[in-house]
Amino acid sequence: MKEVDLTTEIGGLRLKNPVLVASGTYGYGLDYRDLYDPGLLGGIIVKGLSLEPQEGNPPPRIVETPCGMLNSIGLANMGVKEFVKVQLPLLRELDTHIIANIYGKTSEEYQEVAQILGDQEGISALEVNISCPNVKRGGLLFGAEPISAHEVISSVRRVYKKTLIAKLTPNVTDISPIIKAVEEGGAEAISLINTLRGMAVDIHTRRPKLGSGFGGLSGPAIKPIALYFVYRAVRSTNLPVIGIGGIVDAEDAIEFFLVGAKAVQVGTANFVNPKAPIEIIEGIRAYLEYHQMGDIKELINSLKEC
Amino acid sequence: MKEVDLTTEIGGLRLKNPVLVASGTYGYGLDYRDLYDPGLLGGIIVKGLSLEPQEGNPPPRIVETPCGMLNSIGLANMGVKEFVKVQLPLLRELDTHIIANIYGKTSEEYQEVAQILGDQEGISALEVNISCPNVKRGGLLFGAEPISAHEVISSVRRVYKKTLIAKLTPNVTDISPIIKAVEEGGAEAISLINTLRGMAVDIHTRRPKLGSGFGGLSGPAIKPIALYFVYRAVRSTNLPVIGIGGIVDAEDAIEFFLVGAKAVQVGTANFVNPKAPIEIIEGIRAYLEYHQMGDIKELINSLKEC
Amino acid sequence: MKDQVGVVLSNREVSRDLFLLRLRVPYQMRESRPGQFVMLKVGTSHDPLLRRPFSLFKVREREVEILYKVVGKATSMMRDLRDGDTVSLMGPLGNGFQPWGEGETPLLVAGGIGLAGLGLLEEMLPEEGFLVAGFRTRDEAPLELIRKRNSIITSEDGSLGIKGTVIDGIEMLLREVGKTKFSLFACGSRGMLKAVSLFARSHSTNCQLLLESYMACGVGACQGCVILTHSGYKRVCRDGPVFSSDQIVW
Amino acid sequence: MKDQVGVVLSNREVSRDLFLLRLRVPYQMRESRPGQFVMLKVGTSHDPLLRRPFSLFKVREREVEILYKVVGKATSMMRDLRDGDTVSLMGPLGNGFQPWGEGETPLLVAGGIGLAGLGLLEEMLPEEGFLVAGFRTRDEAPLELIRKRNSIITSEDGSLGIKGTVIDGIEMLLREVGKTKFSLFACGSRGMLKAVSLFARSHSTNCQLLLESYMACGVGACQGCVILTHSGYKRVCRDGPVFSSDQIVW
Ligand SMILES: Cc1cc2nc3c(=O)[nH]c(=O)nc-3n(C[C@H](O)[C@H](O)[C@H](O)COP(=O)(O)OP(=O)(O)OC[C@H]3O[C@@H](n4cnc5c(N)ncnc54)[C@H](O)[C@@H]3O)c2cc1C
Ligand SMILES: Cc1cc2nc3c(=O)[nH]c(=O)nc-3n(C[C@H](O)[C@H](O)[C@H](O)COP(=O)(O)OP(=O)(O)OC[C@H]3O[C@@H](n4cnc5c(N)ncnc54)[C@H](O)[C@@H]3O)c2cc1C
Ligand SMILES: Cc1cc2nc3c(=O)[nH]c(=O)nc-3n(C[C@H](O)[C@H](O)[C@H](O)COP(=O)(O)O)c2cc1C
Ligand SMILES: Cc1cc2nc3c(=O)[nH]c(=O)nc-3n(C[C@H](O)[C@H](O)[C@H](O)COP(=O)(O)O)c2cc1C
Ligand code: FES
Ligand code: FES
Repeated sequence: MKEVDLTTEIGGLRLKNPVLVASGTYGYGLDYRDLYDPGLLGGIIVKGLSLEPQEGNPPPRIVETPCGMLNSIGLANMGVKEFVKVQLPLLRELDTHIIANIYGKTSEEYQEVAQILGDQEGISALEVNISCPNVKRGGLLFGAEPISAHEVISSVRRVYKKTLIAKLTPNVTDISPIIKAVEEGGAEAISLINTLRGMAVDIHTRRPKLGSGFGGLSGPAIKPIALYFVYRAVRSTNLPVIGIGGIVDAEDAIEFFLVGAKAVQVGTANFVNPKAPIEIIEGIRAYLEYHQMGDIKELINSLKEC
Repeated sequence: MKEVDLTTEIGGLRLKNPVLVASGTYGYGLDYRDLYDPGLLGGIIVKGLSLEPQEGNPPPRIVETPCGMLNSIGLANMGVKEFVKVQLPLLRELDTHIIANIYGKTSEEYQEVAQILGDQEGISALEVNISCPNVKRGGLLFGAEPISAHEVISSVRRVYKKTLIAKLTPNVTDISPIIKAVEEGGAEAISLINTLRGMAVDIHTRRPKLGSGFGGLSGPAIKPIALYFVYRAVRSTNLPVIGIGGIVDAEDAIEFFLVGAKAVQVGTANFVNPKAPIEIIEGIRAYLEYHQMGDIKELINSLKEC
Repeated sequence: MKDQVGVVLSNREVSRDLFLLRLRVPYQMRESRPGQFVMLKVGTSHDPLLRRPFSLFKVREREVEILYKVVGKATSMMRDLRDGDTVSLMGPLGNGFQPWGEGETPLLVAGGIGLAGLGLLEEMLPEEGFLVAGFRTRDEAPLELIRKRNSIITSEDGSLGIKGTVIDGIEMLLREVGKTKFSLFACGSRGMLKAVSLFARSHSTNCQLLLESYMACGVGACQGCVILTHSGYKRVCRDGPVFSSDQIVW
Repeated sequence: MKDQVGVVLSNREVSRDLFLLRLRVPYQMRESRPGQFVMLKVGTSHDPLLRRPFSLFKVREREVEILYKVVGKATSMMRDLRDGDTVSLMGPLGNGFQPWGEGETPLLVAGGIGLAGLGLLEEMLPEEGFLVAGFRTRDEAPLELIRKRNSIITSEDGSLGIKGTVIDGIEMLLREVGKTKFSLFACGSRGMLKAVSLFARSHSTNCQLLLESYMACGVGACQGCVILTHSGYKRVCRDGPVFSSDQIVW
């Protein structure tokens, strides 16, 4: 039998398979190297990078919730310059695409980070995280309003020539105007969802369980919400959509392909089962073979509506 | 020792304890009668009532998800007139407050339902569900925008004199303007959250698992999100806030009180453990005694911020 | 209806993926009627979250038997139950079967795990009552649980009894016993129940079906488990799970 | 580091709420260093979701021992493990203890379940090494697991050994053995570790602490488990779990 074709395209980017690992859950790409070759992945999205190194939020930064977890890492990272100097050379050795997730406190900061990365060999695309609070607008999310979403993406677009992915937040009333805004701003693809706002309280100390009070919810708990957003997104844009949220196994991933995702990202599942992304690739292959599809493109967006 | 005071006030309504059962998860109030006396509850919120009986959505209407469930009941109900004739007389026998949850396809319909119920003895308050799609505005939620939220609540307020609770959706970018709108519209209290939009797909049939395609997510999975919304709501209004979402035990309920909820509703947990509301009442009592609080008011909003 | 804690007395495989779970319960469940079910919950984890419906297969005083097939999350957890473990069960629930009429001969029709829903009824069968039980293959048939007398077994691959479906079994029975006024009681997959319904209609035979559906509450509170009938949507848990076959819209 | 499936050989209570879990693993873990840990997952349910960190208490060839205290969801599930059950464990992880210096006498200090983190180190103790183990009450002490020689046991209520905390135990030891240059290795609650740190500072003694924190990944990928040190936030899982006591900001 002919080998199943798992390649998929995200804007100008051609992935050998549609399974990526999500930003913030895979460090700078090498933490799981002992368990399998990260080069087997469709792509690696590294931890969100900012212009300057960030210490991040006070601990505790994670708390488990039913079938999910809240995190308030606060985008702790080594900064883009250190990343380029120390980590990127190691990542270039891997036989897969490295995608940098970036964020800034202002659109100028986003632009500067993008500029630095644009000059680097070994970075195939940027994923712009506009799902984090911004300082200028009083802590609101850039990605929560079309205007600010457009502002960030277009300022990055001006300086960055390769594939540009806008990562969107589910904490909005309606995702379509946001998608329209980033599309007009020059995004070639969108990825969603980032985490949902959440909190947990310790009834013994009577304090929030997270050091910073609130956090972002991820994991299997949010999968139905993520799937809905991806379904909506696919139907409101022609841009390729990357599905994220609560994916732990091949069945989950296939649900996202059915509603139209061109690729998926595995996040929290890496913590539970580090080999999940590899098992998902194998599971997708097996599903396609079983259903006699030679190409994942036959699966993508093949949902039968009711 | 003096008995702990569990009474709480929601607008003009005085509840003997702060544990209610959520609309749609407790039928018309009598389905769990074999297991305990529903009169022990702080209050019963009956299934959402509309002007005319509703058949509801095609099955399947429920599907389990990780630590949660999606439902697409479609507000199937017997209609307000049948309710008043057949169910209400039975409910009057119970030693607790009966709160009617209502909805309509237009604000006029809401008003008519409210009018009918306003004349009835035995209904202590209305909970107005503005978290369901409306026909006029192309299937958007009344509760998703301040203007439409205000419209519905004020039209109900015009004809209904007793306690009016606005039930809000979490599917919004920012809850504060919605709260402001319903407050100006005449709501005396708010309850939140209703379910989050979600979907699930059967990878074998390649169809949505729910007959109507989408549904609302409830259960423990959504608790961190619900708690966050209640926290936000309490800090953006002086209206009493009723907390809903994923509460299964006393610890969960206490988290909601700590962030400022004056009462809570137990929904999906009724399906898993029908005696949950009673166990929660007992658990709250035990917690207060252990911490030597004589009154639940000492607990409410006593979170120590970081 | 009660919500009680059952203690596992035994839990053993009776045919491929089919298990018989025996529970000791604090309150007797003698009032249970054939066709009724319980909502069962294993463990305290919220995943899986909801209780699952299971027919009462056998009930004696403070002992309950459930015959179940391992198909997913909850039933896999049930398979791992060991003696002394506890489960929570709420019931009996639902309306159960109506007795057969004067002059009618009861004929139970079980498709695979459908046997589980007919256990209590089978115990009440008179001498002249019949059972037709159909399986896909021999290894799916829990032979020890099938009455010895007046039973016809079918298998789709012919590895056991008559080769064919339960309909083939029923037709053979009709040929054998000749002119008898039967009353049908069927439980099994949706496809099998539809076939039995069509058969019943064409033979003008009374026919009751035990239907399945996804359930959340099991007591009629959530409107989640409805199926379409000629008088609109009906709740399987409260208005059923037993329906007269001519009510169902297929 | 490997991710492997461990088969339960035994799982028994050694003192109140404290259990000793023995596992057979496919790959040997000889390379494990004292102070290292594994991320453990019981069952396939997503509730609880995350793996939990546990110190390697004992390791011999293809056998691993974990000493754990039942405190919540995951550890309650661990208590229910029976022989033949399987768990998933990833490790060894973390940096482990540095050996004591030339001319130093190792002194292990365990507060309650803190004993679990010192198991591998204890096996390497020379004749003249010491252990001070503190408990709240007698029934919390797993006496069978505590070395017979050169051990001092304290209990807060005086029901066992010296009445007091581990600090009282250390002070008594100092009085007894006189002028010795100790190197401290401590594991226990945050409060106890802080007290040991202060003691070490005031006595200019080297002191290494095995710290705890909530973890998600356990391998350094998520930045979730940080604690504050004098050189900023450090990941307990990757930069620790062992830290020199003078690094920690209390
Ligand atoms: C009134 C009633 C009585 C029942 N009696 C029995 C019985 O005696 N013995 C027995 O083995 N089973 C019985 N069932 C079916 C049983 O409830 C399901 O098999 C069980 O809920 C599956 O749980 P799970 O978590 O293992 O499967 P899941 O992981 O939830 O699902 C696994 C697969 O089974 C399918 N499935 C699950 N639940 C149902 C359902 N309710 N209806 C249709 N398909 C479903 C799913 O679509 C999926 O493909 C009964 C159902 C009803 C409604
Ligand atoms: C490096 C390391 C090694 C460890 N070694 C051991 C060991 O050998 N034996 C052992 O019994 N325990 C050990 N622990 C602690 C162990 O991981 C926790 O007790 C366990 O995760 C609790 O899981 P649970 O689901 O039962 O508790 P949960 O239900 O998650 O929580 C129950 C209670 O315990 C507290 N708690 C849970 N996890 C932690 C944590 N990581 N830090 C602080 N408080 C917590 C919670 O606040 C809560 O009050 C270690 C922790 C670390 C970081
Ligand atoms: C610990 C943690 C850290 C994260 N950090 C980032 C980040 O730096 N940038 C970003 O865009 N998303 C970040 N995310 C969000 C994930 O990339 C992903 O969108 C989200 O977790 C949902 O997917 P999941 O349910 O599979 O985890 C983080 C998530 C977690 C759990
Ligand atoms: C089966 C089902 C039916 C519901 N029907 C209604 C309804 O008629 N009106 C309404 O306002 N909310 C309805 N809800 C929402 C609940 O009242 C509640 O807001 C939501 O389920 C979150 O709480 P929970 O997580 O405790 O279930 C329904 C929820 C479920 C699960
Ligand atoms: S399962 Fe709730 S009404 Fe039937
Ligand atoms: S637990 Fe993820 S970095 Fe330590």
